[in-house]
Amino acid sequence: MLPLNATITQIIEESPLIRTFFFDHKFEDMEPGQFVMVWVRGVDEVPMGLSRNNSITVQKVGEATSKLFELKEGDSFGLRGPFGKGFTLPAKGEKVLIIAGGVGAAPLSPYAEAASAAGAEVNTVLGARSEEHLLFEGRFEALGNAYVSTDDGSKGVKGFVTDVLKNLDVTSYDRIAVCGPEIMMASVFRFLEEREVLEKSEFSLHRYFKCGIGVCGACCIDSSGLRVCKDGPVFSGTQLTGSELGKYSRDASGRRVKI
Amino acid sequence: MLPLNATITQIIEESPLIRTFFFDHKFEDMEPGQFVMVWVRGVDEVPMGLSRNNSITVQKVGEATSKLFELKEGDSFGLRGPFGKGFTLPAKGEKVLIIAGGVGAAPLSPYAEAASAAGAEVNTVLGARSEEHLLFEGRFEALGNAYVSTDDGSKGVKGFVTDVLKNLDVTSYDRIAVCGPEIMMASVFRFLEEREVLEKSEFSLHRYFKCGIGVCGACCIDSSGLRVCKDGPVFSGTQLTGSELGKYSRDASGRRVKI
Amino acid sequence: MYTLTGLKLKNPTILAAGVLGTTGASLCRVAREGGAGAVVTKSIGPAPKTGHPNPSMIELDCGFLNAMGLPNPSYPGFLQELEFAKENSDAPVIASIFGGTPSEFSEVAEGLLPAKPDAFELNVSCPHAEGYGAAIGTNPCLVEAVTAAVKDVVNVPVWVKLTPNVADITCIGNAAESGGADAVVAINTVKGMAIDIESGYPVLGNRSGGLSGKAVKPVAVKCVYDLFTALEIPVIGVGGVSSWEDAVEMIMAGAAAVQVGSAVYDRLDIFSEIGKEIEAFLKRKGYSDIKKITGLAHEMV
Amino acid sequence: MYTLTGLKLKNPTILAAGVLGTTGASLCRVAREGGAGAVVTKSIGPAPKTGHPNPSMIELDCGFLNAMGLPNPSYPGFLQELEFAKENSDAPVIASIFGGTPSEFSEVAEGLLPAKPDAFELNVSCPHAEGYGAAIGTNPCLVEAVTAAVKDVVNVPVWVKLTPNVADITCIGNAAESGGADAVVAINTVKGMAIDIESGYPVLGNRSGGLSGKAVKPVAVKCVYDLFTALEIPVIGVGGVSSWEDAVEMIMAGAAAVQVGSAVYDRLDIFSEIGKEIEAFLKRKGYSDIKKITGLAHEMV
Repeated sequence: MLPLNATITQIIEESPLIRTFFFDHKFEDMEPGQFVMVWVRGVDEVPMGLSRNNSITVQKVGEATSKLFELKEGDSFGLRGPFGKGFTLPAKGEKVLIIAGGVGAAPLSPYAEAASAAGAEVNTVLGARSEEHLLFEGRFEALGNAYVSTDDGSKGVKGFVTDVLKNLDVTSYDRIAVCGPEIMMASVFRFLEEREVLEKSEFSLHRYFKCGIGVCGACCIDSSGLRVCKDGPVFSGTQLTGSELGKYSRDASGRRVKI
Repeated sequence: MLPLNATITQIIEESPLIRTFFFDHKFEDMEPGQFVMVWVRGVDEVPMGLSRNNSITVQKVGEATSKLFELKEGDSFGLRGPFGKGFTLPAKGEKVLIIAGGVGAAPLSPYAEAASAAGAEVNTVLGARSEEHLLFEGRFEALGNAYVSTDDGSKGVKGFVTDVLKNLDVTSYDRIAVCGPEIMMASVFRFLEEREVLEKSEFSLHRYFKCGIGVCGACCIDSSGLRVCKDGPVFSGTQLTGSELGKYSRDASGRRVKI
Repeated sequence: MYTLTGLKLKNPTILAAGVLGTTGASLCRVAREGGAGAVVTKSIGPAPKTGHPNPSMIELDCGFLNAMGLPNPSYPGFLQELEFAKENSDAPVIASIFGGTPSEFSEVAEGLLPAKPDAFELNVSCPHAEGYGAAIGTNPCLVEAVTAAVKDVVNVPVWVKLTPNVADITCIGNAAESGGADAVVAINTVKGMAIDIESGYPVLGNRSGGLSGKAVKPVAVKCVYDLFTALEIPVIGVGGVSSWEDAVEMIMAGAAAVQVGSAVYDRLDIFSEIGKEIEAFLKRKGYSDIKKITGLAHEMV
Repeated sequence: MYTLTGLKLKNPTILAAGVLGTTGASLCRVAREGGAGAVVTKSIGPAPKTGHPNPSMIELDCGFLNAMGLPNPSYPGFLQELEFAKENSDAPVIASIFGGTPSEFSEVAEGLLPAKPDAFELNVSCPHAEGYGAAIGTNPCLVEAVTAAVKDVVNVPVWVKLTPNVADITCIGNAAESGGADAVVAINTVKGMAIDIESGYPVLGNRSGGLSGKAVKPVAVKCVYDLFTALEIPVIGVGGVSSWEDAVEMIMAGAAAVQVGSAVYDRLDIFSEIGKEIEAFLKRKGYSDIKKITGLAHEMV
């Protein structure tokens, strides 16, 4: 499919480095956790998790996102997707734990809402470097308990999300959904592995995407060879056992780069 | 569409020069009067009116049909279609006159049957050079009156179909469907024109086809520019008023050839 | 009204050569009922040709494959068709011609002049006719010579239709321009083939032929884009245009007008529809004129 | 078991270069889960390249358009991937390589030899990489020189992948054969482009790229057919193969085996499916061996 033309209808400044861009198209059939390829014309096309069926929530990290931050309401970008496999929805009555770090809250917020709508109990562990960087705290709080951690202690537990997890009974949850910086996800992975609840967990990975549609192979992870853009971006914890998660990723040329 | 592979299931010798080839595919949605492109592999591909939804009835006239006559049950040919516009089906209770000359009875026989099944009264004028060349007399007789003419008088009226028509009240019919050699159709056309019933009539034309699918334009008739393969092969009498019918056609190179 | 090499067109859509162009009546029908801004005839040569055996055109999953084999009644045989078209068409009629040598080209052009075609289109690009078409159109020297030869004998615009079956189409486009062409038309069909796996026979009577339709649109857009950069003369875009969006894409690549061929398979009035929808698009986007989007893709960097 | 230039393949399907070939693990997955008879790596060059900006691949109505830009970690960076593939794949692993000169080609080939690839495939056909790929592959002298240079330094089979973006692909195929190629692979992508009409921007980051998928199958079949006639060495068919019927068509045109690329988009196990269905087809039609249908279309006249 050629990129559709998405016109920005509203921009919300979520935190100093994070903005939500609402656009004039609703992906009614999106699975929470799926991503879109956002084409900032003349610059680059980058993958972004959908933060709602009509919004992306973006952290300014490079050339394409910087250019995106220059756009105003009424401006447009190209959009392809949704692509990939999202988080598995819980059954009614199940207990779901969301573990979100930084902008990782973006794809998890529609998942939390969909899980709650499906009749699951939703609790969230939300981490960020400081209070002002916490993303979508209100959306998670509206659904159930939201435990907060900040690196600097400006809100909630001082430390990392794992410092919150220590005080929760993670074995009591039916599903655990994780998204955040890779170092954070790697430590959550180890934590859940120790608690022997990996099989209940799902992680949303980031890797460098070229084609975004499962053909080129640039985003394959070791040692399964699974494609993050098509077989993921959401993988079960067991799929990631012994994987490159937290160890290395590959850059645009395919060279391994330590995490 | 690529040609489908049609295997001959039965061959019936209808007359010294005409054979029916049944094949192992039913065109359930065919309109009577539509044609198929019959690909005699390694030789040529020629248009043939469907004589049933699973048969073609072929007169040996050239290289492709001669080669077709060499095929036996179990052999196969390629088949594309059905293409074009067929005869208009009558409403229940309408009176239909079929005027068929020679192998022109082939596309008219399923039309007669469909018209009868639709609840119309079906009468037929069937002409041929002699009794042994009469095609599908039984099929027409089974539906209603079948008036026969033969050039040599070996059966029915000695003369042409117009000699039968003279004795019929053509104005009493709601629909008149005509197919046969062009000279015969031209004289029927003039006859019906004189009787002022052209608007009730439809004629199935033959022209040299190249593409068979309405693109190349080789089969366009003057002066409407209508394509025999796509806008036809069945045309209403009024569409043919002032046309090249009975005057000339074009050969494979596009040169006009007198009828 | 659009002006293209001096011709006045009611919209920027043109019937492509070899499509519904065998008879004068058919050309008129495309201009009137179809609403084409101009029509191009079947390619006419020096002598009658019956073309290749059938199947001569088949529909594929994506597009069409054809090998007609330049059937034509020769220029003397076609004169009456061209005259009919000229007398009855409300749109310019362009005569497509072919030959095996520069002198054959000029012979055919001169032979058709009595019927007063509005322009000539030189077929140096048909991919499946021994000694004609692409046999000439892959050789820049021959393309220049053929163009110059026709320019010498006619005083109407001369368009040259190019084949994409070359390593660099701009080199052939430059040759046409050097020969005096008033426009180039890109692209003719892409060499292709299909095989009937039940029998092993190639499906086309000529075994192989040329690919057209949706499949070749990206190829055509690229050729038009490159030619727009390389040439001064207008580029007429053709290849897989079957919607107004396709036409706009071709124009943004650099096409001054588009030709429509295989897409008449779906409907004849595609010409008027494209013309109307281009106008609506220009209006919606606030472009005052089609020229504002011609070659636009070159400016977007 | 099929034998192809001395390699043993469990079926005649091969993963095409540039598809799922960036990592050793991915190559193994295609061989095991996908069931490919052999796998070809991403094209590897002398120095790391990040490739073109995105979008680098888009799906069209018919097929795909891509311009990756030969991203690769260079041969030293790729050695560990190739080693992993060789150690863990149950199918032959062919290293696709590129360079700007014959000596770059042999440098890369030699650099990868420690990982013991089963064969090399020379990419002289990528249509959108300045100075590489088709920049070489449209010139018969360069193709012969590059092939000979690699043959000089390796003792495994060398395949040469050809571009269709030439006037006559057999002339390039002959050059590869003269240079000592053990097989040719046809075709790489066809030059193409798409424009976003809302903005006027070319969609690909590189502006233009190469067309693959269903759209190009008839082009590939024609190239394979012509190469089969012109060459003594095997022709490996690639371009738009997305079903067993496509594979059989390619084989009847003359392909000794087929490569599958874009079609992994639909499903990974297309390789085992094609392999299985070809066997079923041969059985149904009473052919004792795939060789009985290889080039069959040439005999049907």
